Amino acid sequence: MRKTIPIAAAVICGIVIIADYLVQVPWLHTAAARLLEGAVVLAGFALVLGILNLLAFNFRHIRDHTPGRWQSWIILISLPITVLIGTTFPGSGAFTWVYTYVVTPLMTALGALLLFYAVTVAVRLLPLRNGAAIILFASCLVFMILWIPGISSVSPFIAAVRNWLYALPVGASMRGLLLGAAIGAVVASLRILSSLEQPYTGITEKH
Amino acid sequence: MFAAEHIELAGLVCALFLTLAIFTRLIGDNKLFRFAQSLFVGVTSGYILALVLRSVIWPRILLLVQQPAQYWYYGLYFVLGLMLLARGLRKTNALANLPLGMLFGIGASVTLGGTLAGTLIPQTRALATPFTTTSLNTWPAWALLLNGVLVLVGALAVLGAFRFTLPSHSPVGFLSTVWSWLGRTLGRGLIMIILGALYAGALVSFYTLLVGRFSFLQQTISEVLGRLGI
Amino acid sequence: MDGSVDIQANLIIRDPVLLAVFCTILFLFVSIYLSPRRDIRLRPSLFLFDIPEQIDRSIESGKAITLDIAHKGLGTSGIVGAASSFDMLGYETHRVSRLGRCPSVMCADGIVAAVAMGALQGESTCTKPQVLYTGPDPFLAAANIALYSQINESPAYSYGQASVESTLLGQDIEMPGISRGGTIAPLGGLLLSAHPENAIFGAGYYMAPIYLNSQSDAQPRLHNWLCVMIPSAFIVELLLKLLGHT
Amino acid sequence: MLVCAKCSRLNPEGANTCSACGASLAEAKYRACPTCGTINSIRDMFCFRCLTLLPPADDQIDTANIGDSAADIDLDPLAALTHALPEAQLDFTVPPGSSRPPHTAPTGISGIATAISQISGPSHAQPSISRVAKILIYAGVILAALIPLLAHIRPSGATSARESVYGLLQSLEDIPQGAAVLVSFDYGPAYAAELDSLATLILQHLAEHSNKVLIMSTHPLGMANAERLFSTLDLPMEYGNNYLYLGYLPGEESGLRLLLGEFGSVFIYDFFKQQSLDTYPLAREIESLSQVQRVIVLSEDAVTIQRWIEQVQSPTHLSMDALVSASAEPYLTPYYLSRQLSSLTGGLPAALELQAVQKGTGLDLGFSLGLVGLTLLVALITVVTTINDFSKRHKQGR
Repeated sequence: MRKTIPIAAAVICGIVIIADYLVQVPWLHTAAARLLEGAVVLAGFALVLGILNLLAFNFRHIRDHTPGRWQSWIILISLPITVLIGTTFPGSGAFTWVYTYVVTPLMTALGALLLFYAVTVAVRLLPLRNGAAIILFASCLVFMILWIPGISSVSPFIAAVRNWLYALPVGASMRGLLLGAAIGAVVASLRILSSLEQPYTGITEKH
Repeated sequence: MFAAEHIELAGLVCALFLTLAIFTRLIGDNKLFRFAQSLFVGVTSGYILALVLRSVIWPRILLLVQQPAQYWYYGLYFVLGLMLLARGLRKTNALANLPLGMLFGIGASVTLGGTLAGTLIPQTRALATPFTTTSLNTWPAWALLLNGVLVLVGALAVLGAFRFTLPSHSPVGFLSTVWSWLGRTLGRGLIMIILGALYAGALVSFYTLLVGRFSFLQQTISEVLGRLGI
Repeated sequence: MDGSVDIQANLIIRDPVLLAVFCTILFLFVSIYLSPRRDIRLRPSLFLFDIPEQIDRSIESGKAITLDIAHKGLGTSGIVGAASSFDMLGYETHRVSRLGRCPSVMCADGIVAAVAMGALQGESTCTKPQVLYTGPDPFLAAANIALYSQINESPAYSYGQASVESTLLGQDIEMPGISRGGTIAPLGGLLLSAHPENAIFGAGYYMAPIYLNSQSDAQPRLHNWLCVMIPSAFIVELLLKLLGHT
Repeated sequence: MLVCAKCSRLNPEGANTCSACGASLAEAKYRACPTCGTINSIRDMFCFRCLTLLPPADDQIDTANIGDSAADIDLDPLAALTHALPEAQLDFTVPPGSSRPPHTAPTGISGIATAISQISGPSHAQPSISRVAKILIYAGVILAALIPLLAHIRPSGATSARESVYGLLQSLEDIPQGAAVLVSFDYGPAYAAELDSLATLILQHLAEHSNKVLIMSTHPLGMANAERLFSTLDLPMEYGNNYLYLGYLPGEESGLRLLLGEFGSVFIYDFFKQQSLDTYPLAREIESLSQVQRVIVLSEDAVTIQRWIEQVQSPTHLSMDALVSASAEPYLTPYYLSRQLSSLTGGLPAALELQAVQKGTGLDLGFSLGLVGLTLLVALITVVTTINDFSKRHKQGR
């Protein structure tokens, strides 16, 4: 029972929705829409579960007197306060204030830091003895030049080169990559739908 | 009570402080950065949770309470949602299998349908487009044809680079060997070219973010100083 | 919507091509999985062949074993991609639990986190749930992973879908031995440059489990068949279009 | 130092059997770098981390490991870049009795080349040199990012833009006057610097053509972003009549698939005032995606656009414009080439060119100069590191 019902649920839900992709039947469409809405609501609950997990994780750190637990205190204090502001005064200025002056600067600054690391990793990748890294960096430099705003004004030739590069080497190989990934996704989905793979019932494979 | 402009000034100072705190990471790991990081995790998780509670769960609770006959299925979702939350405790662990099974079935079928209809079929069909279109643009017919052949070969070569079995010794084995060889040579080279293009794009993207932050710092510092009358 | 309407009259095929392709794939899937086992020689992959060894060595060196599974997200998008991570998780849990330890798992997706929790709670040796939810945004995940590594012992080995943002930031935090499989593709370049040791992406991500569990030879066979279908479909499409035009 | 394949102990070069378990070392696949102790593949010539030349592998070991299967192992699409193995970063405990050789100074050609090449090495190995290189790179990046703030050069004359900009303009012109447009703000505040300018240009265009704009987001922070952007713009639009915040749509793929139904059942309340959607004239007029003429998605990552194409564009065949971060543009090119996207525009460079083209003026070259600076920096790193690499190889050859 512990396994049968969830597997049945997965297979039935899967068949209803995939059938809705293929054929148009009103009652099937309604059923699929109900299921999808259920998935949206459950995704919300999954977030709640995740946040509870995060709180428990940090709570454990404080209880266990782990070094660096002051960071857990900050999370444990700031998280409920933000939730409280957001749920009790949803349209208020306070919630907007939190977004504008706390969330935005922190996130944007973290984003801006990435450039430093992204440039630094170039150093690490280069000293590989094969030609692959050389191709990668040559291509990177060419594309960076093509990104410069107004570069097309310099010569119509550059605009033509840019179009060609995007249409052929990038377009073609990206298409190959996308097709490969799509095949992988199709095979993996079919395995889940046919219940060959059922991670939701707990660990199944013993090695 | 504080005046609105004081609150805004406090916000600007706070934003300035937090931005600089994050940037101290460049010098090295330090307490200020860790403080900012913890605050980021706390506040952003809280923000997203509040948003989900407010815009996904709460409206549906209201509908269920107001019109239970019409929206009975929301009740079902909430029961399933609570079962999902049971995953947090070891004893009630198995209850979550049902909603998870449902989610996996839905997720896999949505991915399957979407990938087939949106990527696999249209992208494969697009491989044939250059061979059958004559009035695409100003290109001459032979160039269009050559372009089509090159795109086809390129795409198949990259696909060949992702083969996971060794060619067998069957009659089709020869074709398979050729394909693998194409993947190993041309395919890998093309992968490196797109990785270079993606890397360049990411550098440009992150560069924009950094420039944006610098101009924010410039504007905010001058504004804060201006308001304080310095 | 009236449930009593005549189904026959209302049944409309949305897209004949989609239906035909789906039926072909389904036929291939069923016939391959029902056919007898065959010997499949897998292509040697340094990264994938080494996973068991990596795990053993991490345990020997006394480091925590950490899996970082699922990309950012608040929904069902990560599920199919994460399915391959679950095989890795099952494998690792089993291997580690022989030594009385428990792997740590980080997830950026609540649904995936719930599955991982169940998986770890099912193992008798895992006393505490070792799953950390890292939040639905890549930056949030990055900050969370960083905090985790600062508070806890540093993770030694990680596998899964990762966003470039969290990979780059994670790299700066100098997590020893962090090594990740790529996402389905985005920004593979950066991922690769951050962790050139063993980035896998594209189709490779979905194929990783077969290197751990050789029970199923059908998955690579189906994969190959679908690969072959693409040039075949191209030829069919070309013929149809040419015939239609002339 | 050879790593025993059986018990992972380190054994001196040239040993035939493992000193701990007695297994044959001909099976060994890895060895430790004499300088920094990093574990490298036995086939590597240089240490992955510190670039020290590794002692030549014993012939016997070479054949045993490479042999016929060498070509097969290289079949991995990324094997070319994956010489260094994951163990490289694990802290291998050196068995008692075999001590790590003393640290030897690197013998690079020039100071800076060595410094830069050493940057990724373990910080405890050469902290001072590594720091110098890091400081140089960071200083270069900061300098490049300051150029746009300091330099403002605007040449006279019209600018010519990349093709994608003209494509976007054409695509926008094709939207009928007064038609309904769904705009999705799928980016968080982190990417606001990049996508806000494009979003502003789009919204201004839609306001000028009196289009009806429905705004939604599949990113948790996207709606707040849209609200902030609207508050800074002074658009002649009235909430509820000309534009409406539908709200945040979770569930990603499932959510987008759900969008094919009626808006009212997906977004129960609007985001701004938390009122039922029926209370707004715009929502009563446009109830579902079938009444929308155009979908414009602004996204920070490529996968979101891919999802939109798969779940929304392919069943409805709606025209869809993608405005993405620069990092996502190459990834989405196939969709543009296959006409699944009406237009594909990436990053701030495109936004700057679009602005210049619309106004018919010259382009502010500050950002261009900064990007030139960054390109030069990357090129410099590439050249210096490659020269250093080659010189080491040359020395080894001698």
